[in-house]
Amino acid sequence: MDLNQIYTQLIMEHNKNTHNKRALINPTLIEHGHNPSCGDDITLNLIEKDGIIVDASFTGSGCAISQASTSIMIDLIKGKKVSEAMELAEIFIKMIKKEIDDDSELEKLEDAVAFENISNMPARVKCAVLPWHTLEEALKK
Amino acid sequence: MDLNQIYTQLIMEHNKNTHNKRALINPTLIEHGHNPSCGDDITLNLIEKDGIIVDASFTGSGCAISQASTSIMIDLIKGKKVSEAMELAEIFIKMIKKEIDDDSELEKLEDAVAFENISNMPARVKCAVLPWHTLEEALKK
Amino acid sequence: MSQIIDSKIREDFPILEKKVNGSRLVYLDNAATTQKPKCVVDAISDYYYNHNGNPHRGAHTLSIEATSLYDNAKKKVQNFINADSEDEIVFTKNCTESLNLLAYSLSQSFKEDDEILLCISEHHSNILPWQRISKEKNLILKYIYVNEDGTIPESEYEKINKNTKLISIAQMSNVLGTIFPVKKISQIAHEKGAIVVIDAAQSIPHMKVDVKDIDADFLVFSAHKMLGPMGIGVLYGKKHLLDNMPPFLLGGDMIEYVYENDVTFAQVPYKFEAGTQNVEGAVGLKAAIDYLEKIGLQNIEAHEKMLTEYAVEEMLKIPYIEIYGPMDLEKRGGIISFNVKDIHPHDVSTILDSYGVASRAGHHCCQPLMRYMGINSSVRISFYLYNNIEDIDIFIDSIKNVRKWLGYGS
Amino acid sequence: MSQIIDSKIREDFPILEKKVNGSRLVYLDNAATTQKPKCVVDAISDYYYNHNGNPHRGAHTLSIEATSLYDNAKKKVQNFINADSEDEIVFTKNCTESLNLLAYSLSQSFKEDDEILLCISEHHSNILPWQRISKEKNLILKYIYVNEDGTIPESEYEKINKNTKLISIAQMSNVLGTIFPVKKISQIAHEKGAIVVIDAAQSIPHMKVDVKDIDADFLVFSAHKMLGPMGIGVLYGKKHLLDNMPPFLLGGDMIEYVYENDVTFAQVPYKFEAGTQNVEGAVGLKAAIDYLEKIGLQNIEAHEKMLTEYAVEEMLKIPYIEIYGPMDLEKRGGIISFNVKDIHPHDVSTILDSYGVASRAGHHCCQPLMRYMGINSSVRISFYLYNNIEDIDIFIDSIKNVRKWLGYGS
Ligand SMILES: Cc1ncc(COP(=O)(O)O)c(C=O)c1O
Ligand SMILES: Cc1ncc(COP(=O)(O)O)c(C=O)c1O
Repeated sequence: MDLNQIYTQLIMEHNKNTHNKRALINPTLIEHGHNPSCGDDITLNLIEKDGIIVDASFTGSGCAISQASTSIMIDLIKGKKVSEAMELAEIFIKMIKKEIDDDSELEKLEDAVAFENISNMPARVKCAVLPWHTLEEALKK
Repeated sequence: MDLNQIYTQLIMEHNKNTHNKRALINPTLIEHGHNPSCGDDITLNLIEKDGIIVDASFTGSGCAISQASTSIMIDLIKGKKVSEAMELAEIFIKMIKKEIDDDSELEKLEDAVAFENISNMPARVKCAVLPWHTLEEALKK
Repeated sequence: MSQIIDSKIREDFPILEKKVNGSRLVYLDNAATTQKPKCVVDAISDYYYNHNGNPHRGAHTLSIEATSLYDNAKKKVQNFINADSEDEIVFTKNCTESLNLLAYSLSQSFKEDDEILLCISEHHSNILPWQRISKEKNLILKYIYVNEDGTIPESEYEKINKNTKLISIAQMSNVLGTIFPVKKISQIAHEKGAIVVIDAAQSIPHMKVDVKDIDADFLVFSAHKMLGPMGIGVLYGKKHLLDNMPPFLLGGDMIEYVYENDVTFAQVPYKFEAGTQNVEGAVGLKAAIDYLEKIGLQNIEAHEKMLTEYAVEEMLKIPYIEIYGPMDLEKRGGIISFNVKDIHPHDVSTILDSYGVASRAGHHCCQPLMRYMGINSSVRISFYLYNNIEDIDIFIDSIKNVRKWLGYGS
Repeated sequence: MSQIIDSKIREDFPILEKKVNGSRLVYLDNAATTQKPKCVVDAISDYYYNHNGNPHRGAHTLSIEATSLYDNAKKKVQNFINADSEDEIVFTKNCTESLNLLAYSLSQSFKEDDEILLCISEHHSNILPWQRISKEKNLILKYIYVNEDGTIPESEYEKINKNTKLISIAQMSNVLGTIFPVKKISQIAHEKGAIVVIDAAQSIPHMKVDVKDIDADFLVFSAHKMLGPMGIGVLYGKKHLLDNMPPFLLGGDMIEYVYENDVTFAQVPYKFEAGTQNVEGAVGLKAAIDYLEKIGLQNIEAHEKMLTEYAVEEMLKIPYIEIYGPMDLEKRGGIISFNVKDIHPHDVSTILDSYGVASRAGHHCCQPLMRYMGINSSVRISFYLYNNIEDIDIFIDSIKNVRKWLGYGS
């Protein structure tokens, strides 16, 4: 295990930077996600308009991995169509399961590719995947 | 384990000979004894008069060890005082536990000494001891 | 006589070298527990010397390794029985705990006068838990009775009716050796809307068992009867059924949130696995299944059938032996219960042991069956892949001496 | 610094040679599970290669040997905890099963409004079973709350009153490390007529526990936390109390007579041991106790105290570390829970692991305590006889790097 592959500059920045960690006025979708075993606990707020995610934020607490993953996800999905966001969630989860060979798929994840190596750390996979699962739950409704 | 020490002539004879395996008319004490795990199941009938065991018999079924031990015990206690029978039971049980050093104690058991080697066969100890435990229960009442 | 499984595999089982009372060990008590190949014991040492940690709770290397070994064992069991998902596999401490878990958890949704149906030949472990919930919930406990030859008469299947809530039956009887038609039973039961529990304790070590093929709702067994270590058992359940059952044992690792007076439970299968799990046992069970699959379940079944046929043939030549169970050998596995005229089973076992032959005597945890058959107890021999013709020959020679020891002419 | 236990004993534990992420394994997760000395693993192999059989049911040599090994293990445990008789020792699969057994069996005689008293620092395994019976039987579940420093304030003992039916408490907290005054607690409880259950999961591996001295009515623990194998736990109970309790798991080997609709149970302790028991586990536990006694419980306790003092001293020098539990080190054992400012415990554990240091992060199966303390989770390190000063030094060096990895100045 190489810590440098896990705690990358990007993940560290998103962990400390709180621009996405805030309340949202009049969210249209609120979804709670949690990993009871580690205590990661986030609430995802989304404003969806005409099939577009126009704004997003989160509150809650958790480890650096879960916090950064949530923040990076929010940067990524803001302004995207709901269907695109759903596709990204699918790609992200497949990436973690090492089920993606096609690099062009991965490129769609932009900064979220930073979590590719988390699959080498089974104990932390749940943390990285948490916001994406929460997003899926929110958008399914 | 030497089978010759277990299935001795004496034990074989008592197992097959049924002179003590019979009903008893007007017994003063009836006691049921059993080893659920092997299925040994005996009923001990005693006629006690003025502190003397004047007659005894048993019914039931079980392995050669339990049947012979019961028959030998009955031969031994018939005509003995209740207190003597109790003492014999104690000696027998101690013998099986290998707690007796004193040979003169053992002599009191007469034929029942035949079971001395059963202590080398932990799985069969219960069979040999069954009638004696049953006797103790009967006489305690 | 040519054997299906080469006796060379006996070298994988160090205990078979043991001398018992000066003689070659002839281990014919496999229905009680089986011997372990080196690979199982090695898997245990390897686990403790290289990977031991408390699984599911830690972010450190050993804990992660233990978790992955535990999860791999589940996957192995899943594939072995052809379950849909590893989430359908719950590890318990033995088949008995699996059955207790089922009776407790299922009974929460049973109602007065619901019927529970068992076979008269069930092991106590598959009777007592149902007896208890029947008393607690006023359920009706019924039994299917077998023929003289240990098979189920057609008419008994009529006991499966609309009120039958659950039927629990051993796929192979540990006394009669009968292999019951569980596929047919589960088909009839499902038509009537009953839940089907298969006790595979005696079957799964010796033949291919496919939960989809027999359509079992639940299947239970113990590792120690299939070359695996003691202290670990399995409960298979269809996912949607497990999902709706409350947990049995409560404690660490099976929860989501715990409050002073409340709790929410984790997902299946975790909600059924309270406290520190037996990773060693899981690892050992996986090694055992790997070994069984290497030899091949079909070969094991065929090998035991050959041994059974030979043994029965030889035993039938001895006039004072009475054999129980199906005489149509197609209907039975490698278990033979019998009695020797005039001799109590315990004496038979003791005398056999003096020749190195390990057999079992008693009620075999099947008192209701014994009572139904009108006997107190029996002697039982049971085979496994490492037994061979020589074992049977020694057994036959020894059994011929039994009556002499107790002073009966042979 | 001179050590009480010579680091030479580390050679008895092959896993300690393991390199984790290129570094020496520093195993500080002993409160979760402990590593095994060779003698324990050897005892397991020896059992399977020379004596394996199903105990208590057979008249053949292997079964008799297995029975005697199983019984010897009970005697060993009896002497280890100073119980009156081996019949007071019940083997279970882990501490969690022991507690579930107790809650189920004892609750049969509990009545509405009876009070059950726990400490807020209990492990989920010592909360959930009592929570369940409290709901089922309308009992009142109460908690003793601890001081900031993890000790029990005098006033809390007033919660033990005439309505208190049972108090169940861990002798050592697996989070705070606090050693609670169980002797005093059982004295007060017995004055009020309450039953006392001691969860010795964390204490008995590390200090001499004498059931007579502390006057425990019941005592429970797991082998895997005291060098023994996984899959075996202990329930000690005073004989007259066990005698009057109904069995928990039902099945083979715990009965006298079984009828189609009825059953009579065997004597204590057998009535609590259903199905094939884990002889391997019993043998391994015995070997573990032999080893612990050879080293000496007093030495183990002193050694861990030394390590704890040294570790706390060094940790206190690091300004961004917050330590929980008693700072009066006389009141605690070798468990230290803490947090690193700004850093989530899981990240701490992951980073420590990259230096070969095995720690634990999370709620440690003590969510009510965490909530009471106002934290989500913590990091925990915990010591055992094979840890040494070098382990602590490596831990301290590593913990100093944690904040840097996440971009915080040190
Ligand atoms: C205080 C305490 N009680 C009970 C348990 C439960 O032990 P087990 O998981 O072995 O059943 C533990 C260990 O996790 C513990 O620390
Ligand atoms: C048919 C059957 N069911 C259940 C059991 C119980 O298995 P265990 O004792 O491993 O729990 C046995 C074995 O004794 C058995 O033969």
